[in-house]
Amino acid sequence: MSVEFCGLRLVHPVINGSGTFDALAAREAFGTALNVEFPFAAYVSKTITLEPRRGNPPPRLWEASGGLVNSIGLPNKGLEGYLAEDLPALASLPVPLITNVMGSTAAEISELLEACDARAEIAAVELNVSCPNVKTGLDIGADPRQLEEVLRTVRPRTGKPLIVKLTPNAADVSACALAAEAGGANAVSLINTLRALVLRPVSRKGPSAVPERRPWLGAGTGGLSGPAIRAVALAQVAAVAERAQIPVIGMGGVSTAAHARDLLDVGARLVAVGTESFRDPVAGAKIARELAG
Amino acid sequence: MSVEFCGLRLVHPVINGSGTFDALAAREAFGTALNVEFPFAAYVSKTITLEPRRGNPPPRLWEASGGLVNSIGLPNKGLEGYLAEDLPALASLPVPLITNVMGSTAAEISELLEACDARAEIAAVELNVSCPNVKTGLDIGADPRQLEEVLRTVRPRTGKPLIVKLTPNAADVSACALAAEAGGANAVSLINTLRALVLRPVSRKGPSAVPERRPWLGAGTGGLSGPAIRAVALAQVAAVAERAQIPVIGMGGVSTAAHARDLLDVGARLVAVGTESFRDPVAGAKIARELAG
Amino acid sequence: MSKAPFGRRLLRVTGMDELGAYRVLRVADPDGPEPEPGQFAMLTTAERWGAGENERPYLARAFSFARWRDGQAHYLLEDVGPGTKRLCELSAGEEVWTLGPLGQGFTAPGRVGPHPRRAILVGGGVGIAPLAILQDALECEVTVLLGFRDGARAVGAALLDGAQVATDDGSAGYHGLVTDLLAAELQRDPAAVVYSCGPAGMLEGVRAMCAQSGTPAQLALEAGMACGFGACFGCVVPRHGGGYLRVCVDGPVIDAAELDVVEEHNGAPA
Amino acid sequence: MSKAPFGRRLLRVTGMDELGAYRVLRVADPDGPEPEPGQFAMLTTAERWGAGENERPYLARAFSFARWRDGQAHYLLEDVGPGTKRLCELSAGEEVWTLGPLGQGFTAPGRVGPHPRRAILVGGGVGIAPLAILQDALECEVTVLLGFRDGARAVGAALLDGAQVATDDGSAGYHGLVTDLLAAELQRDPAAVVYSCGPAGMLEGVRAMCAQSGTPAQLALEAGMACGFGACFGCVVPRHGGGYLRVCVDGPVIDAAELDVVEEHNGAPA
Ligand SMILES: Cc1cc2nc3c(=O)[nH]c(=O)nc-3n(C[C@H](O)[C@H](O)[C@H](O)COP(=O)(O)OP(=O)(O)OC[C@H]3O[C@@H](n4cnc5c(N)ncnc54)[C@H](O)[C@@H]3O)c2cc1C
Ligand SMILES: Cc1cc2nc3c(=O)[nH]c(=O)nc-3n(C[C@H](O)[C@H](O)[C@H](O)COP(=O)(O)OP(=O)(O)OC[C@H]3O[C@@H](n4cnc5c(N)ncnc54)[C@H](O)[C@@H]3O)c2cc1C
Ligand SMILES: Cc1cc2nc3c(=O)[nH]c(=O)nc-3n(C[C@H](O)[C@H](O)[C@H](O)COP(=O)(O)O)c2cc1C
Ligand SMILES: Cc1cc2nc3c(=O)[nH]c(=O)nc-3n(C[C@H](O)[C@H](O)[C@H](O)COP(=O)(O)O)c2cc1C
Ligand code: FES
Ligand code: FES
Repeated sequence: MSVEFCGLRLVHPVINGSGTFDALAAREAFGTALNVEFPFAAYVSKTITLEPRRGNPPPRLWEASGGLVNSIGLPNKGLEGYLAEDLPALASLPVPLITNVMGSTAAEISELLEACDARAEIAAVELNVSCPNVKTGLDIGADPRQLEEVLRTVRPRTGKPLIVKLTPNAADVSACALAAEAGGANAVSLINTLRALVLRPVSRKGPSAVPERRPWLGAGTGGLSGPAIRAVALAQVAAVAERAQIPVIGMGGVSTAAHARDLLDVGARLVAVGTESFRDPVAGAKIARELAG
Repeated sequence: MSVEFCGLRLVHPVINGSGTFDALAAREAFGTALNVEFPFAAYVSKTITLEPRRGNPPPRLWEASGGLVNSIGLPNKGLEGYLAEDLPALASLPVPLITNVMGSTAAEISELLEACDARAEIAAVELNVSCPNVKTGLDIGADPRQLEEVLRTVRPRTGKPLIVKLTPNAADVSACALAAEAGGANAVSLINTLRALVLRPVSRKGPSAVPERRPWLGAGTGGLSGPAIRAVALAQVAAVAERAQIPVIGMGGVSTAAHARDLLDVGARLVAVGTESFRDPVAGAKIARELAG
Repeated sequence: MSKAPFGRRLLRVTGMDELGAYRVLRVADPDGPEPEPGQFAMLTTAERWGAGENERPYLARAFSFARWRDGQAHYLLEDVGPGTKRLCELSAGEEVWTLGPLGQGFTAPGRVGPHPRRAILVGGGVGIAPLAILQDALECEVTVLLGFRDGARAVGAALLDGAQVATDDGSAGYHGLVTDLLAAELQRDPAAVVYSCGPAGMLEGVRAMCAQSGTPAQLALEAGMACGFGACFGCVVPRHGGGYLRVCVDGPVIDAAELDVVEEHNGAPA
Repeated sequence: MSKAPFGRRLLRVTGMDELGAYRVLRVADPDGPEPEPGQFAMLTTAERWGAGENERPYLARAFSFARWRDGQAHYLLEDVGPGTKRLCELSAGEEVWTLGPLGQGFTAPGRVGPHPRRAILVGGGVGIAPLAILQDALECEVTVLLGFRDGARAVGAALLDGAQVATDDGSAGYHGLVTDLLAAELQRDPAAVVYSCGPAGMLEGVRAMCAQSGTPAQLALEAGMACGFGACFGCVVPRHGGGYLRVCVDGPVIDAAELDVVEEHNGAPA
C-alpha cells in the first residue's frame, strides 16, 4: 500500500484532515500507544496563522444530520509559537509532517511559507485557501484568477511540496484546482467543510411570543463535515482529479475503507479522514489496514 | 398563517419543491382525497423545457447518508405538450400554480416566459438556473453578471411574478440573488440539490482484479437533497434573505415544522418541501398545520 | 386500480413468520382498500428507520402485496439490504408506516388475451409474492412455475398452490431455470396468458419467449423507488418506442409489448 | 491522569438500574485502566447509534465515571436527548463502544489547599456522578451537599454517603439551592477544599462563593464535545487571562482560579 506523494514515500494512502487530529493532545490522552500504530501515513497540522488566534467563542459544535457543523475559528499559537513549541514535538512523530498554513494576503502567505521552508522537520506545506469560518482565505480560494495570481507570488518562497487546500464553496472547483496547478501547486486537497448554519432550538417552555432566533454557534455560521458531505466530496474530487495533472488528496465524510476506496478510484492519490477520527481516534489506521487487505 | 407572496395570497407558507411532486400522478394514485387537503399552498410544476425531454437513463436514484442523490434529467413533455395536456388539468388544483421553466439561452427563456404569460392558469413563473444535472442553466445561475444580463433580457417577456431558482453550487449565492433582483426577479428560491457523485458498489464476489469503477447513476453525477443538506440550505437562505429585498422561498432538507420554522426565521417568506414528500406525500400539509398550531 | 388513502398510515404488525429463506410479514389494515394483485405498498418501520450501517435506510421501500386476507396485508420479504433487514426484524405489536396500495396491478386474463384458456404464473425468488395474491383471484386454469436459487428459498413455493419448482442448484424440483419449464409449457400449449415477476434476467427470458410464441405476458417489474406514487421520476425503465415508463405508476405490472428488453437498472455489480 | 487505551473498545453492559429519575449503567472493563475521579469516557452504543428523531445521535457522548468497582465502570445517566435516551435503553448483554478514561480528574486535597481539613462535595443533578467516585477515593473528612430539581432526581443522592440534599421544589431535603447549604458550610468552616460538578449556574455560584471565602475549588465542567481527546477544539470555555481551555483535555476538572466565570456554553434556550 506504500504510495509516492510529491516525492514523499508514505506507508499507506491515509492521512488526517487538517484540524481534526491534535497529535500532541492525543499523545497526552493515549500515551505511547499512539506511536505504535500512528493512524496516519503523514500528519497534517491544524491551520497555522502568522499571529496567534484564540479561535471562536463557544458553542463551536453542532451535531447535524449525518454530520457535524463546526466553527472552531482556527485557534493556534501563531507561526512563532508553532515553530518554537510544537514543531520539535511533532518532529518525533513516526510519519512525515505536513504543516497547514493560512494567510489573508500574499505577503502573509509568503512569510508563512518562508518560515516553513527553513525547517527540516516539515516535509510539505498545505495552504488553506478554503476555511469558511474566517473571512480571510475564502476569496482567494473561490476565484480561480485570484488564486493563481497569489500562488505565482508565493510559490517561490518554498522549495518544499506545496499542497493547496481548495474551498468546496465555489462554482467550479476544478477550475480552482487548475488555477492552483498553474500557480505552481504540487498537489491539491479537498473538500473542506461546506458553509452551514444552525439556529438555537426554540424554547419549549415560555410564552408564545416569537423568540428572537439566534445562530447556535458562537461565530454565527460554521462548516458541515462528516457523512452528510460524502457524495458532494466525491463529485468534487472526481471533477478535480479528472482535469488536474497534480496529485489530489481527497476527503469528506470518509468513515470506512469503502468510502476511501471510492475517493481513490475517482483519482485521489491520498485520502484524508477528518470527523470520523472524533468517533474513533484509530479510524485512520483501521481504514488503511482494510484498504490494504 | 395566510401569507402574501408576490401579490398572491397563500393559505399557508408551505409549497413543494419543483420536481418533487407530480400532482397529476398523485391524483391517479390517491384520487380525490388529494384535493381535500392539498398539501401545498401553491403548486410548483416540475421543470419545463422548450423541447420535450426523456430524462436521463436509469438508475436515477441513490440513497445517501441522510439524503437522496438523484439524476432525473428533467423529463418533461416540452412547452407545447405541457401547455396543451397538463396545464388544463393542473388548473383544477385548489391552489395557485407556479410553472418552473428552464432554458439554455436568453432566447429560449424568453419563449418560455412569453408562453406562460399568455396563460391565465399560471400564477407565477419560476426560472430554474440551477439544475446540476443538465449542462444548460448551470452557468447562468452561478455567475452573477451573466445571470443579471440574462434576466434583463427575458424579464420584460412576462408580467407575471418571476421567481429565480438559484444554484447552490456557487461561490457566493447572495451575490447571485442580488443579481437576480437587479435583473428584475420578483423572488428567489433556493436551494437546489448539491452536485454529488456516487459509484457502483464494488462487487463482493469475483476475483481480486480491481474492477473498473463506474458511477451508479446513469447520467454520471447527480444532486444531493434531503436532511444532509439542511444546514447548508439554512446558511444560504439566511445569507440571501439578509441581503435581498425580494421575498425568498427557502428549501433543502425540510422534514419537520421545526426545520421550516428555521428557514422562516432566517427570513424566508415561503418554505418548500421536496424529498420529504417522497417519504410521506402529505408531509407538506402536516408541516403547515404544525407551523400554524 | 385501488386508490391509496392519501398519506402514509401507521399500521400494526400482526405476525412475522419464517418461510425458508424468506419472511412473511402480516400487517393489519382493517380500513385500507383491498389491493389488486400486482399492486404494492411503500413501507418503513415506525422505529429505527434511519439507523444502521451507512446511515440507511432513509427512504421507504416497495413491497408487493403477497396476499390480502381478513383485513391483513401479507408481504413476502427477503433480507437483501438495510431496509429489508430492518423490516425482517419486526414482530407482532410493532408498527409500520404504509403508503398504498399503489401502482397498476395485473390485468385479468379475459382482458388480456383473446381466448385465454389458462394463466401461467412464472415467478422467481421473492418475486413470487404478487403471483400468490394473483392466484387467489384467478378463476381460470392456472399453471404455476417458480424458480429459486436454492432449497431454502424454494420453501417459499408454499405460498402458491400446485407449483412446479426449479432451482439453480438442483436442491429442489427441476435442476435448472424456471424459463425451461415455461418453454415446455408454451410448447405444450401456447394459448395462455403469462404473468411473471422475478429478477430482470428471468423476466427478460419470459418476455423473449412469449414474444416468440405470441403469448401475451404481464410482467411485474422492480426498480429503485424513492416515492412510489409518481413524484420523483426515479423508477424508470425504457419503453418500447422511446422514452421511459415510471414503474411505480405505469407499472409495476407492465404489458410485455410495452418493453423492448427487461434489464437490471439498479446498477448491481455483475 | 490515567491514560486511555488508543482507540475505542467494544465493552459489554453488565447492568442497568433505575435510580429515581436516573439510570445507572454498568459496563465490564476488565482490562481497562482504572479511571481517576473526575475522568470521563466517550460512549456510543454498538447498535442503533445514528437512529431516531433528527437523525441523531451521530457523535459519541461524554460521561463521567461515577464508580469503578470489580472491573466495572458505573455511569449515571439522565435522558435529556437522543444519545442519553439510547444509552438508557441498554440492558445487560448489549455492547458499548468506550473511549477512555479521558481528561484531567480531581486533584487530591493534599495537593490543592495548604491545610485541607475536609473536602466539601457540591453536586447538582446528574453532575453528582464524578463526586461519587471521588468520595470513594477521599480519605479526609467529607461533607456532601447535593441539589436536585425534584424528589425523583433526589433519589440519586443514594449514590453518595451521608449527603445533605436540597431540592428546588422542596420535595426532598432543604427547599432551595444547594449553594445555600454550601454558604452555611463555608461560614461554619471555610478551611476546606470544594469539589463541585453540576449545571453551569450552580458551578458559577460555587465558584463565586469560594472565591469570596478564599476556599480552593475544583470544578468539573461540561461542554459539548465531538471527540473527548483534544482533536476538535470544540469544547472550549474562556480561561482567566484570555484564550480558551479545552474542557476534554485541560479539564473536565478545572481549578476555579483558572476561570473568570462559569457560563452555559451550549446555547440552551433560557
Ligand atoms: C414494485 C416493487 C415490489 C417489490 N416487492 C418486493 C417484495 O414483495 N418482497 C421483497 O423482498 N422485495 C420486494 N421488492 C424489492 C425491495 O423493494 C428491495 O429489495 C428493497 O428496496 C431493498 O432495500 P434494502 O434497504 O433492503 O436494500 P438496498 O441496499 O437498498 O437494496 C439493494 C439493492 O439496491 C442497490 N443499492 C446498494 N446500495 C444502495 C444505495 N446506497 N442506494 C440505492 N441502492 C443501493 C443494490 O445494488 C441492490 O440492488 C419490490 C420492489 C418493487 C419496486
Ligand atoms: C465531561 C462530561 C461529563 C459528563 N458526564 C455526564 C454524566 O455522568 N451523566 C450524564 O447523564 N451526562 C453527562 N454529561 C452530559 C452528557 O454528555 C450530555 O447530556 C449528552 O451529551 C447529551 O446528549 P444527548 O444526545 O442525550 O442530548 P443532546 O440533544 O445532544 O444534548 C442536549 C444538549 O445539547 C443541546 N442540543 C440540542 N440539539 C443539539 C444538536 N443538534 N447538536 C448539539 N447540541 C444540541 C441542547 O441544548 C442540550 O443542551 C457529561 C458531559 C461532559 C462534557
Ligand atoms: C472540527 C474541525 C476543524 C477543522 N479545522 C480545519 C483547519 O484548521 N484547517 C483546515 O484546512 N481544515 C479544517 N477542517 C476541515 C477538515 O480538514 C476536512 O477538510 C473536512 O472536515 C472534511 O472531512 P471530514 O468530513 O472527513 O471531516 C476542520 C474540520 C473540522 C470538523
Ligand atoms: C427527484 C428530484 C427531482 C427534482 N427536480 C427538480 C426540477 O425539475 N426542477 C427544479 O428546479 N428542482 C428540482 N429538484 C430540486 C428540488 O426542488 C429542491 O430544490 C431540492 O430537492 C432541495 O429540497 P429537499 O431537500 O427538500 O428535497 C428536484 C429534486 C429531487 C430530489
Ligand atoms: S418511485 Fe418515484 S416516480 Fe416512481
Ligand atoms: S471534545 Fe474535541 S477537543 Fe475537546
